Amino acid sequence: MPYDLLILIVPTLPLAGFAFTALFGRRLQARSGRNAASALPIGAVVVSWVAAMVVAAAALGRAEPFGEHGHSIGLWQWIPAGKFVVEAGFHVDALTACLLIVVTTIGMLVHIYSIGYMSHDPGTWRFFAYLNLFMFSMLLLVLADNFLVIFVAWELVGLSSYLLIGFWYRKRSAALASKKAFIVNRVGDVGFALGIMLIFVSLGTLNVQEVLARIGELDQPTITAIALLVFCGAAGKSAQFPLHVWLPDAMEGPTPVSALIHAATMVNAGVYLVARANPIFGHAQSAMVVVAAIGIFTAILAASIAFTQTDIKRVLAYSTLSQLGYMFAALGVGAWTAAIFHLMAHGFFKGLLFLDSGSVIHAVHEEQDMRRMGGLWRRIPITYWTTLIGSLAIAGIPPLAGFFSKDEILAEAFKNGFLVVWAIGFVVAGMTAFYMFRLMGMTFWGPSHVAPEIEPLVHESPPSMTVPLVILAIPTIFLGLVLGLPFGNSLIHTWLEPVFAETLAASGHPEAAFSLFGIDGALILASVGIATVGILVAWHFFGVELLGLRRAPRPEQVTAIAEANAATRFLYRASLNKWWFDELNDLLFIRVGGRIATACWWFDRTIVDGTVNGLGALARGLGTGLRRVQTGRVQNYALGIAIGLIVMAGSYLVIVSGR
Amino acid sequence: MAIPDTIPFIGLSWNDLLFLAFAALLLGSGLLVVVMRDIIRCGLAMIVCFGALAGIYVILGAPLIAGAQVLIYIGAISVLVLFAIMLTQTKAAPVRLVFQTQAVPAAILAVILALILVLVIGATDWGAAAERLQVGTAELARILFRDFVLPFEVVSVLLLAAVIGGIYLAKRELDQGEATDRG
Amino acid sequence: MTVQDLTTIAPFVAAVLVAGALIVVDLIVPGSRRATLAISLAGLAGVAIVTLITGATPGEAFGGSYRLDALTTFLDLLFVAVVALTIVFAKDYLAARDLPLAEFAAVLIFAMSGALLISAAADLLVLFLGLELMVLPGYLLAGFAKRDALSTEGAIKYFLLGSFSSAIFLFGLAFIWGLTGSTRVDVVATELGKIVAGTAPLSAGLAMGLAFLTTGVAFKIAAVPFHYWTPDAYQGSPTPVTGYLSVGPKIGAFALILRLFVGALGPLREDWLMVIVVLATVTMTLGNLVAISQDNVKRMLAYSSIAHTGYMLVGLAAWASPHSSIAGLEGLLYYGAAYSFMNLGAFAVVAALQRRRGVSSAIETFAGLGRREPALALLMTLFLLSLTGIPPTAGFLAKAYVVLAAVEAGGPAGILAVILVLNAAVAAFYYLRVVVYMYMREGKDVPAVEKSGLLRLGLAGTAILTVLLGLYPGPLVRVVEDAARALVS
Amino acid sequence: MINSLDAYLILSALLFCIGTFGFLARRNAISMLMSIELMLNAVNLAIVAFGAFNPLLREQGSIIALIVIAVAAGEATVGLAIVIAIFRNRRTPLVDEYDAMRQ
Amino acid sequence: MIVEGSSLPLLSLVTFVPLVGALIIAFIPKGNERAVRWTALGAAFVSFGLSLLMLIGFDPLASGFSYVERVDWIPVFGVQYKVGVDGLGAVLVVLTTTLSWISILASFGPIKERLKEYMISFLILEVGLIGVFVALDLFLFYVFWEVVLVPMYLIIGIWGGSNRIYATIKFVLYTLVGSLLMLVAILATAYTYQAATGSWTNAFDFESLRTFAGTVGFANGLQLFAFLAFFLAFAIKVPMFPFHTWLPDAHVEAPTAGSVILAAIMLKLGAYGFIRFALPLFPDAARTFAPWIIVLSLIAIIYGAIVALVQPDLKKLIAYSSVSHMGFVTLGIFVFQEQGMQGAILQMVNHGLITGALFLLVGVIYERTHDRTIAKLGGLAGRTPVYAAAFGFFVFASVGLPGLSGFVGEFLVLVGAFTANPYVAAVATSCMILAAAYLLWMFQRLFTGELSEFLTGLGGHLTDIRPVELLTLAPLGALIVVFGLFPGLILNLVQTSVTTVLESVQGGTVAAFHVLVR
Repeated sequence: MPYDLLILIVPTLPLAGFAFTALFGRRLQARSGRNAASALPIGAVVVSWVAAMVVAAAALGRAEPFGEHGHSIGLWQWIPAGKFVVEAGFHVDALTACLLIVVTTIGMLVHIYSIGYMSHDPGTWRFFAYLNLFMFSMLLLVLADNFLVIFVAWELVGLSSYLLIGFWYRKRSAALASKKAFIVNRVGDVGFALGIMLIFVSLGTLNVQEVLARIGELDQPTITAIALLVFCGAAGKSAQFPLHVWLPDAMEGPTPVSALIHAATMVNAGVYLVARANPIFGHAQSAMVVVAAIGIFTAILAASIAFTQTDIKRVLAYSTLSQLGYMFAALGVGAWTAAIFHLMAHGFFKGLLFLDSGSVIHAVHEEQDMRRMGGLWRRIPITYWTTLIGSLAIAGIPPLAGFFSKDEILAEAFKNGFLVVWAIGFVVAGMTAFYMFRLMGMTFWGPSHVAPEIEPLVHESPPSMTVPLVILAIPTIFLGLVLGLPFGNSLIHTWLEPVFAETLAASGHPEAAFSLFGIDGALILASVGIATVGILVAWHFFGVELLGLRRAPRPEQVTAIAEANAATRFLYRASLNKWWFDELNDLLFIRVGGRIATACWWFDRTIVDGTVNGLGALARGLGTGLRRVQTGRVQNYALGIAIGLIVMAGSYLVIVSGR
Repeated sequence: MAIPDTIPFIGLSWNDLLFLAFAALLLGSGLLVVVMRDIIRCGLAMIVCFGALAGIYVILGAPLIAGAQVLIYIGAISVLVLFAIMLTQTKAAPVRLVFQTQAVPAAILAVILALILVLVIGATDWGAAAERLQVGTAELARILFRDFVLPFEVVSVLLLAAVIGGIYLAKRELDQGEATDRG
Repeated sequence: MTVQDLTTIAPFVAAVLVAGALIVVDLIVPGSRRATLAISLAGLAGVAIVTLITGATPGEAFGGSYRLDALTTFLDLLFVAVVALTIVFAKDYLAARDLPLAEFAAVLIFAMSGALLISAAADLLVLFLGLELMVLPGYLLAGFAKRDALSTEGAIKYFLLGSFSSAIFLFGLAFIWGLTGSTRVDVVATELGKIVAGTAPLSAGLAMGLAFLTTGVAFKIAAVPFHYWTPDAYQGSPTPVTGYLSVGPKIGAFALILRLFVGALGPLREDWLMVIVVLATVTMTLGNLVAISQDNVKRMLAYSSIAHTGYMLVGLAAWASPHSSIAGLEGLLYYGAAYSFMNLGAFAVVAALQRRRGVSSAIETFAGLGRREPALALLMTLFLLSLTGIPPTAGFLAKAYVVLAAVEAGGPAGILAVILVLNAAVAAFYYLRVVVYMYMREGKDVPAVEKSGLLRLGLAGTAILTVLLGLYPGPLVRVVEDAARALVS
Repeated sequence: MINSLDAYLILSALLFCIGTFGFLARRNAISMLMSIELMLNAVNLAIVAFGAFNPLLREQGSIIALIVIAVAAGEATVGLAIVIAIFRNRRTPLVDEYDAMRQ
Repeated sequence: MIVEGSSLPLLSLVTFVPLVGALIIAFIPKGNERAVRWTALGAAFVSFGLSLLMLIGFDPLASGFSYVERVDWIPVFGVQYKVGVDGLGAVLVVLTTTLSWISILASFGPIKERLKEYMISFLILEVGLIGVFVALDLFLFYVFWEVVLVPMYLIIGIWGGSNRIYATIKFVLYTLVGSLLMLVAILATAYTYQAATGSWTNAFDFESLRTFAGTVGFANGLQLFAFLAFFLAFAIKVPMFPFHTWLPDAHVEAPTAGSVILAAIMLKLGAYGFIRFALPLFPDAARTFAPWIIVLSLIAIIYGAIVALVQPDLKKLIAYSSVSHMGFVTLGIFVFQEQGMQGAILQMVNHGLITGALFLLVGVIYERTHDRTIAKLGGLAGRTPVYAAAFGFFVFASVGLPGLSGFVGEFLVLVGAFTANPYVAAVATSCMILAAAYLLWMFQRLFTGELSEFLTGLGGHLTDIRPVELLTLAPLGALIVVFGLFPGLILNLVQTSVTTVLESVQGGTVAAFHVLVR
């Protein structure tokens, strides 16, 4: 019972914070300053974090009432429409707990970080209100035990994401990006919604536990359809190809938002959903293949784009895409636990990296172009070191978090026979290391390209920003060690075992124990090796001034390689232009779609309405024509009458003769 | 000298001859009424026409009607019409002023109507007696005042109404002048 | 002629006496509008009372040529009401133009006496005489503003064409009479029944007679294509006369149709049904279509009255259908009553506006009326809505009644029902156009017209009836039921 | 053949058509009025003829004809009054010039 | 008068209190505008209060109708004044009374010309609207149906925009064409009943007719004709593609409150008519035509949204969005599934609340700018933040954001559609994207970016939303949240109605649709 209350507190406090701040924050800020306005939302999130930690600890510890399979609490009957009954309720198990940890921790840190980051913005209250709304939505998403409630949360995170991306509403690009994010997400949501309908129509319930328990009753095509439709939603939220286009644009939002939503939490929702629905996917192997394929394709696609981007946040955004691709690949190959492991690890280190980038941007006065940075490592040391830690982690250098999770994914892919997935993943690992250190090189090392007027003003961020960086660096370093060890019986496996056990058993690919030796060892060596190669290549081209080791950047060599031949030229252009997806979408939806809409409107006015008006005009025309008969001359009238008489006589004769 | 029952050579009875003569006169003068230019002559032709009709009524054995025809039509209506003609115009009008532009279609229509009527009359069994019948005046009066009292009274009301209204309309007002509300 | 004869035709006699009294009084005290008004209204009240009293004992008179039944009483009361309202609405209008009220009222009441005769006629000759007695004064009334070029022009057109049609009608009567051997309606019906039953031949002459009769009657009710006189006569006539012409002679002619086509020619209804169906269709449709493009309200109402003729004919068709519906006749009668009041009301508003000389009935006159004359505008809106057939007005119920009958009858009448409602929608356009001018356009700033108490009373009466016949139709429905039953029994 | 109802009726029909033609073709109001009188006379001829040949209608025919004559007189009165009234306004008896109202 | 259950003719009071108000206003002397305003609001509020009383006493589990009152009207034809409500009627009556007083309140500021006539029109309009929802006699229903027309005609025509006359005449004519044919159908139905039972008694009585339809059933020919006639009338009112073009014009020209009532209540008349009359009385015809109506609904949903995308005028955009949203309602009705119909009813209410609020919001900006061209407005968020927030709230409600009421209705409709045919549901669901696209695009153009030149030119006139204006929106917003979280409040009320209607038409449609698709 106390846990029930705690569980309730977790999402409710942010909601209350949102409601209060949305209604009164403006006045409060005007009267008592921005700290007063942000105190409540931050406090709400902190308390929520505490509660979540307690709950998570209990759930992971399998304390009563959670046990192995988690604990459900019902709230109220949301929709009572005949057979269609939706009970709003929460369910907490190990998977939920893992997500709770990531969401509340990063969420809280981002809130704190934002105090400093948003200290110059007049809309602080609004920002915190939105953040709280997001926290509520995300927590609802992970807690909900009904697919429709999940869908609610799904859309609500979309809404908060929309609000936060478009936070600087005066910026046209921000407004466009927010709209794009929402709409692209909705594309995925359509699939998800249809999936939910199919679930209901097939099983008559939407309760997650019931559905997962009874999914086996259905026939194969239906399950596959459900799985693919649900994955459709997941792909939208987690920005998988071809719905990945919104995420890079979403970087128009304030950087804490990017860290929280577009790196650490919301974009993981898709991964969470698929993991949550693992029995469905477990029964639909063909859908799993699709998931794996899309995931790994996104991974390499995004990585290839990240190669050439110059906006620091965009590089990170593509990196996020790429890592999410990894996670889906993991889900697809049946590496469920590894996917969640990577989710958590990525949440922390990517959150860290984004906050770092925010700190950098802050330092160089809202400049995001890496070509106008360089040599910052001395000026903003805390940021620099934490970024370095994050980069090493994402590159998969042991013993940082990324190493454990990523290597586990690759290994599982290899061992489960998805060799292509492994091969691509392997390449992407190297690419990841390369573009991350390209980022490091351009930003922190090498000569400074900071605009001269800003140069003297570059400064380290205030403690409210740096403290979260340091805090986040801790799990980035130690998470892997804690959760990923000991090999063969790691903590994360122990935690999540009940969640995935049945699916794994059914799929025939039990998650093999990971060990340091044999094939596993070889794979570890290989991936660490490729990561190192990636780092070295980046080092070679983009210069390093680390611990006295100096190496000048060589942009001319980059250009030379890019222009080397048609193939490289094409690849370079493709990377630079993000494989022209924006152009394609622009063509399809703005130009062609716009034409269609305009044509429809024309049709509406000219044909549909034209018919209506035409009938009116016809009546008028007939009337005007017929009134000509009225000549005003009485003999004409008489003639008409006489004609009428003759016609009448004729008619009667015909009628009578017909008798 | 006895007049033969039938006209020699032609075989018509005298009555028939009379009928034909009156019929010719009737139609001829009728036509003149509608085709002559001078409207006064038209009026005179109308009197002839009415007279011819009275003759036919006599042949038909309805002398009372013939009398009424002479008295009312020739005595009253025609005179009225002639007065009206005098009042409204003095000289004959040229053809284009006499006839409508639609005179030709009018003629065609009239002919069609006539054809239809003639054919219909010929095709219809009117349930008539072969010989025409004579109606005595006394009998007529009896019927008039037995079965047709109401119509008889109504006619008087009708004439009264027509006269009152007619007088009002035709009466010349002191303050002459155009006044119109344009509808 | 017996005393009983006289008491039975008492309404007619009373009407003639009133008219006569008017003339006599006018001779004694010339030009006294007050006296004229008092006598005519009191006289009409008397006629109404007499009608009610005699109506209590139905019977026949003059050897069966006059038949007093529920239909007679209903129609007579309607005619009296119409004429009384016409006089009420005409008083100020005539006074403003120095036109004599006495002659007007006398002629009008003579016309009414003709209508009274029609409603009771059981004899073809009486029918014809009633008709002539009704329309001859009508010609005079149309030209009553004799110094007004339009009035006299309308009058002569009306007269010439009316006489033409009378001659045609009379020719038809002669044929029917010659073939059936009687002028008595019941005898004619019996004889025709024999023909239908096959015991007597159905001749071409009969068809010709029907054609001439139908043409003549169609002219009087202003059915297309015999309607040409209507717009000109209506536009030209002094507005109160137009109101009367659009109602009195039309209802009178429908009474004639009931007595002649339903009563005498009823057995042949299979033959004339299709003609009526076609007439109804083209009448509704053409009336409405042409009304759309009219810019003069009187002329527009003229065309609208043509359309209403078509609607009423639908009731007749419903009765004449193979699956005969007596509701058709009831609907026709109900329609007649509803139409009388709403149409008179509409013309009364026009007349009230034209009280000041020189005010035309062009639609621009109505611009901004909602601001200038809120009461008149509201009433006009009511009448127009009723003419459109929007509930809860008399016009709606009347249409519904006719449509119900048509639906009941099915077949061609059922199709007529659909045509009718589509026409009603078209009609909404031009009726509402007037409302548009009244409320949605700004007009010239003209001082408000004087409205006498009498006018107010008359308008209130028509308005109340227009609403009442829509909201509380029960009593009148019973009356028309009785009337229709009396007709066909 | 000649001395039969048909003959009289045909005569009546022809007169009626002559009247009709006159009514349709003449421009002068009084001419039109005269045409109408012709038509009414034609009808009367038919009525009298029916009375003369049909035993059933023997008595009625004449009376109806009489009444019709009276009605025609009334009509003529009214018509001429209107003609005179309009002539005062318009100074022309030509009906087709009375077209102030149309359409 | 026979009043079942209680001695108080509650429904008649709810219906005719506004009429009393209108009569009182008619006698308020000229110039006393305060009195006119408050009398109108008072009358609407009394009616609202009474309707709440009605709702409180309503038993959702009662079968048949509650608060029935019956008086003979035209006994000869069995026409009665008979009113009563079931759950569906009760919900819509309360929706009407709610939006009526809100609309009247919202008219306080903008209407300055001919206030008296305006308020009278508005109250009569309310009478007609409530009457339609309570009438249980087909004839009475038709009378109320038409009564609605006139005041709305005047409201658009007198207090409307520049092209108001065209719009209002189009509105009336369009509606009349449909409704008059419905009259023929009503009469034909009643006559058929009379012919079958031999008596006019109860021939127009809805309950008797429904029983007749359920037991004996109307002949096929009549069903087809009558259903088509009813369909035309209702489809025009809804409005369904391709009978929708009067709506954008009417909306654009109508004054704010007129648009509100038009969108919120008037469009519901058609959908209500389908559920109440067309389906139970002519079930066979309904099944026959259902596939085609579903197709039309789908076209309306998608096409309306697409056309809404490119509308330059704010009100037109919302009007087309109404076409799209109402497509969901008709879709929900004609899939003949429990969820579908419940969703449709919920969607009716939601659309009423949301679109009503959106029109109120448009009115707010129009009052300040006298322009509704989206292109000329821009960057409002900075100048009018509260307004922007309110607008945003309702825009997202309209987008169908879960948690707000719009979502539940839409989703239930989709579930119903999915049960009937997944492909239908798939097409309809794709509208989620389009709705987001046109609404968010509109929102973006209106509120984001720098303040537009046109708005800058207005200077101080461009003030943020006033408390009074917020007051009109607040109840709508609150209801949207409440119904979003507790849709059961409505769903439980209408459950019985839906079950009853569905029992009469159940079966057939799915198969029929498959035939069509093939």
